[in-house]
Amino acid sequence: MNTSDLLILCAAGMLVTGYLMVGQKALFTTIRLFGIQSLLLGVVAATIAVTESRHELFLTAGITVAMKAVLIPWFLMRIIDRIGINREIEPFLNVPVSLLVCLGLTVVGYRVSTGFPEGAQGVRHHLIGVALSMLLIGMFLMVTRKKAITQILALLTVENAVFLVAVGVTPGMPLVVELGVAFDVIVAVLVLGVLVQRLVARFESMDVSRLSQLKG
Amino acid sequence: MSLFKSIAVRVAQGTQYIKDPRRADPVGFRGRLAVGAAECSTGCDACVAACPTGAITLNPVRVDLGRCVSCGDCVPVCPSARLSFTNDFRLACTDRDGLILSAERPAPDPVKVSEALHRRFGRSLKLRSVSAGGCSGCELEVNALGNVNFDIGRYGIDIVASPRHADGLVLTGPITRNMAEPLQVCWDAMPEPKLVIAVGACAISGSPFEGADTLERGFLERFRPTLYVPGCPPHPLTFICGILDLLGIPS
Amino acid sequence: MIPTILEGVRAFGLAILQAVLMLTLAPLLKTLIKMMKARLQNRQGPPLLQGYYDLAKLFRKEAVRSETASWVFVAGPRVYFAAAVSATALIPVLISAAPLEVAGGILLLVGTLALGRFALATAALDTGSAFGGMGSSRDMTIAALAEPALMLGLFTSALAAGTLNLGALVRHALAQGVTFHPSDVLAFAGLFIIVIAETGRVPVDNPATHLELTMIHEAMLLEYSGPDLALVEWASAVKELLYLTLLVDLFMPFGMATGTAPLALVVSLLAWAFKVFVLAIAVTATESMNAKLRLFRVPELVSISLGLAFLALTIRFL
Amino acid sequence: MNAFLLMDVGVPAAVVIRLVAVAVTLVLARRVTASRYVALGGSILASILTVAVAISVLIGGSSADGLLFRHSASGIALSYSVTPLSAWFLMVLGLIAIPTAIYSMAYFAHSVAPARTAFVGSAFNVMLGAVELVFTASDVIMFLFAWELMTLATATLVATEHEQRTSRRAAYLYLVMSHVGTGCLLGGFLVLSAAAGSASFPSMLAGNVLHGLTRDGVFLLFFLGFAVKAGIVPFHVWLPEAHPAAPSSVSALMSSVLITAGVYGLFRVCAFGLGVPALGWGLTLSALGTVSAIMGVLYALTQTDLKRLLAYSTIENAGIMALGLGASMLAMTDSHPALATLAAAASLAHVLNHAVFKGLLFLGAGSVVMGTGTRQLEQFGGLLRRMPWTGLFFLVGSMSIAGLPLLNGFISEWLTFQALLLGFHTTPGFSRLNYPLSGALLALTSALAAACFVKVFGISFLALPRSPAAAEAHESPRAMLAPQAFLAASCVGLGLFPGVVLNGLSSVLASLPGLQPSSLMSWGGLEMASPSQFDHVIPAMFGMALLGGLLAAGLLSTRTRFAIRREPTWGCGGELSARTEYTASAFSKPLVMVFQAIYRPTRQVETLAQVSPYFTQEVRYRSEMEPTFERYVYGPLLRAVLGVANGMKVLQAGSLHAYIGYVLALAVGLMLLVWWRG
Repeated sequence: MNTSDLLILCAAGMLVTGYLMVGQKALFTTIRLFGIQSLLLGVVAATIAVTESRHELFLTAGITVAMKAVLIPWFLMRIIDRIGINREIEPFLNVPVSLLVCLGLTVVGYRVSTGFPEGAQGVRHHLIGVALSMLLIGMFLMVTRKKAITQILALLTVENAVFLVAVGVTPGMPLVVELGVAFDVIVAVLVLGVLVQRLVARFESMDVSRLSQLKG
Repeated sequence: MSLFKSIAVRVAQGTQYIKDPRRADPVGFRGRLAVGAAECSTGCDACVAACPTGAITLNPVRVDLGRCVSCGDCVPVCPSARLSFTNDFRLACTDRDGLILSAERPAPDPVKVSEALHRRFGRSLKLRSVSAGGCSGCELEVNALGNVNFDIGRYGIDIVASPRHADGLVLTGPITRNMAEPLQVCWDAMPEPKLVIAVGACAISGSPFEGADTLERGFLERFRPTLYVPGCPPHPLTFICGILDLLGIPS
Repeated sequence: MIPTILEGVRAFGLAILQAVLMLTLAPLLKTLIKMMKARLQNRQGPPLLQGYYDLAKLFRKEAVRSETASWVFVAGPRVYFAAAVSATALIPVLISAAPLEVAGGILLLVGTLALGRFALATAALDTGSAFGGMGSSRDMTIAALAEPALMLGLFTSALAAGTLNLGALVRHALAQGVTFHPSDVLAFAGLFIIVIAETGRVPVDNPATHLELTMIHEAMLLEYSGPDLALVEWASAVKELLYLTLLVDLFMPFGMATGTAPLALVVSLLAWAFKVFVLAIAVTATESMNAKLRLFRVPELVSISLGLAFLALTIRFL
Repeated sequence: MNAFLLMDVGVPAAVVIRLVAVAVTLVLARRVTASRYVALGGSILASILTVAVAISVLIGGSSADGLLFRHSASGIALSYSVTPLSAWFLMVLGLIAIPTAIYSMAYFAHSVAPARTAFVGSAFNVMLGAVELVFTASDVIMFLFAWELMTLATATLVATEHEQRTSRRAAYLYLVMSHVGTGCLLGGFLVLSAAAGSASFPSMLAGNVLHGLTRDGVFLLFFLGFAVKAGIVPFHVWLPEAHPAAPSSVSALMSSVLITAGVYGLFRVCAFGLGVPALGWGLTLSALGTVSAIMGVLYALTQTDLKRLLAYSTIENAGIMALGLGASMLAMTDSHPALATLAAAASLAHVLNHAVFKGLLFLGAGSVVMGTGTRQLEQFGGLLRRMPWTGLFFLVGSMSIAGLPLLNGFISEWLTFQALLLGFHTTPGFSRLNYPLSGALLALTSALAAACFVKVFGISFLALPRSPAAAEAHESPRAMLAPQAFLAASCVGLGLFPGVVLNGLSSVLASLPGLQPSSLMSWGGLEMASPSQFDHVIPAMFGMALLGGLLAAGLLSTRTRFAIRREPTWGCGGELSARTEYTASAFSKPLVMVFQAIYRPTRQVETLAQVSPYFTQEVRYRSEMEPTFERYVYGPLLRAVLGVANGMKVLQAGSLHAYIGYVLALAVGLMLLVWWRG
């Protein structure tokens, strides 16, 4: 199998991890899935770095893996350990239904991706398609899940999707921006992590829908 | 990820099953009750008095493993210290009288291989366990047969879910009145050829409950067990070695 | 095209040979998985030939049947066995042509397995035991849930090859040489889940359970003994081998012989054995690393596989 | 008599025979047996005639036309025309009607009150005659006349046991919905004939009459009208009420043949009468077809009333027919004649297959109801011992309806799958995605049907009798078994020799516009193949393999030296009784739980304990499904209609002057209109 197949495969793999995150209720597994997803993203970046000899992408891949596949999962798992909540108790939609919805979102994503100018077929078509689908699925995840951790993961999924397009389709962005983005992500996760802990301290649960009680 | 973790665990634990049950040495296991050669002081019946299940009879001193519940009360009371426990666990026997030990006959005679049984079940034996009013002691040990330590499955011996699938009936407990009929039903439900294995003192003799009118031990008169596994409860090794010897399975 | 007499005879000859091959190797596969599982649990596990020993013993034993059972109870295992065995004639194993491929393709294969299931599930209701009813109800439920995903997964591969006939499908794949399309991975993942479900493995069903209330497939067999039981056990083993072979045919047919040259056959036998072995390892890993799902969590699993199959279809054809 | 004579006088002769039979029956009404034999004998004779005509048309390929009756004064002529399409439906009708009539000879004697025999017998004839006329009518007037006649005859048969409230209600519901449907048809035909300037089908249904939005509107009217008869969801609510209420043999006819009147209409008018279908039409049909299939089987699964269950499964099969037709229409829209032909063939083949196995199952249900005196699955059990033959035939029917290979259910399922997959294969662009989706749903449907009929057969015929009624059940007389045997045999025959059916179809398909059967399939007697080597099946050949497997199993299982021993069922040492058996509702419980979003089951469990809550004396459990459509579709509709009616009351003042005033106002209004126009 050649590199384009590898790319498509990794992209599809990212999408599958997205599905599984929707299908999962155990937070630990969800985090692991996210780790795999980021790992695949790193592979994509590295592959492109090799094929198109854009060596700065190696750094990107390195950062991605280091942070999203290792650092952030570790941090989130630590939070879960501390607050001792490991299940998405009641999502707004039950799993089969939300998976079917995700199928619909995938179709939409692909449909849209055919409309893009840069190569509506081949690798890029799939990269864009996957990215858009993941974008939608991530948002869907944010909408339907209540636990703050899941929300963080959903946000990161969306971020991955954007990154996928940035790496795979655009000629690539300057290193500074990437570092900035990476830093933002870290900060975001940290902030949300703290938020989660406050939330648990305040409401003995990390159900985000409880936040509505905060309004004066 | 979990894959690697579990493999790591697996490696860390190493192999735990007992390589050769026949040569195992269960330290501290209260097994066979040995009868010493010394003379009894005249008129002493301390051990008989002490024994709760009437497993000991005098002149000469005989111990019936089929009754003995290994409580150990007889050992200290004997003035001439004739009785002592060893950790010998190969006590299974094919006939009831073989379980009666004395100074002349220190150990039950080893189970002899039955050719017919070897041909039929030597490579595959499925057991159905029936607890006929047992206290769950023996049942627990029967359960333990399948665990990581004893792993009886490696000899093609398994406990199965339905008597229709079974070749042998593992009988535990003294057979109370209410369990007599279900026991019979289970036996009838098993396809020929089949055998009974009596496990534990209660199953073999009714031991502490012997002669109680709440028991109905007619079943054992009708069908003689092929193997007696004494003990209260028996050590899984006793069971395994008994079966292996009976079916002539190398370990 | 109706085959001529000669072709017909040849086809049936091949079918018999292939059926015999599958029948011979199926118990081995079952025991192999059992053994690898035992090894993962720090146990030694049964000897590799245990499957054969058990079958041999069961065939020599008496058949005890329920008083309340009718001829349906007797017919059940036989039809189940016949369905599994004749289904083997519809898939290519060593040669890149299914012996009876003129007789039908994927749809017939699925239909035949459904026939076997129907027979066994009906027979299980015949004894009037609650366990039988429970098993048959659950088995039909899970089969019904698995059907759409199974079909979708099969269709993805079939439509890629432009035929529903497994023989033609494999030949198409071989002719193309080692091609790879990302959708294959997804379709494979989807179908693998279904195979797990259809062959009654953890996390859907637990083949080693002793507790009637947790049984699905086993609960239907509780009443069978001796030869009847042997037939069902053997047929289930064949069915499992069949499913794994199906996965091999659809996704990794490489090394399969195109003719009946002895050397090619040997190579293809080795290749097939190796690939099935790899899949068996995958099954073992799945069984050892997952806990059995509650019955009502199974739909989630199945819907995931449906999603995978659908995604494969999308990636492949859009 | 030779073919030409047959072609010329066949249909009128049949009609005459039926009329005579009805007349004689009513004359002999007092002499029950005689009237029964006359009615059913006449019906058999007529059916034989029509089947003969149908077959000769199918072979000849040219239609047999003629005039039934001409009123010279008004110039109204009732003409008939047996086109190949009508011939197909006629043949199916006869194929079921003849065995059913034979069956009824014994069945009516037993389970129709003597006083009503003559009435039921003549209604039986009228209904069949009406359906025949529906299939053969070639002008609007005759079609609508026959259509109404059919409805009325059926309604009377549904209300046979009119002292029961449920029967009356069922008949009423059926009448109301059919008339709404007929209203739609009337509207459609009015527009169509007005545009065509003629009332005869050939000119009306030439396909070039209407265009644009009117065409869509007319399609919608016709679709509504025919869908009601065909029992397509959401117009199905009358079906599960009406079919069970009628005597079983009549239910068999209704379920297997009457709904095909609706399907015939869909074919004749909606698909091939209005020109090349628009995209929306095909989508509507296939979507609603899929929904009907799923809904039908899901509701069938939970029924505990045998005949109701069969009725729901009829809805499922009607859905499958609609799905095939829809696929065919879609194919015609993007002009894939070969594909369209395949799909149409699938649908037509399913018409035949469904008629055969559903007829068989309903006749079997009739025998069971006659033998036990109840329709409740939970009351049956162990019937196989008491009614061995009925059981055997019922098993064949169940396996066939479950779409298992070597039986005819598999054939049409196979064809439908071919159509859907080829549809995906050949259709470009994004819209192709609906094919695999409906394919997956079809797979789900057939699997659920298998589960459903495992339940039906297992619960009613196997294990221990659940009630004294079942324990004293008695087998039906030969006259009732023979027809079932015939139908069961044709299930197997059609399953083994699918080519025969498809050959019979080829002339039908040739006669339909927009199809090209030549490029259809290479099919002989034994095999079926879809275009371009897509797939190919020879059931008989596989049957041999299956036999080989059975043989091997037999040989293997005789190697034990022990005789077979009978023992009580293993119940963990406990007593086995009918109360420990798995019940029908228990069987379908898991699926109810899985699909509870659709069923919305409500369940109440109350435990009665006296000593302590842990030692319960008695547990009462009741669970029921929410009648979704009745509640959420028809409830509001009904309320709306009643509301409007109430509003209209104002106009109905009750005084003569007011009414005359209305007339006056109307007249004035009309005149003003004329004045303003002129």
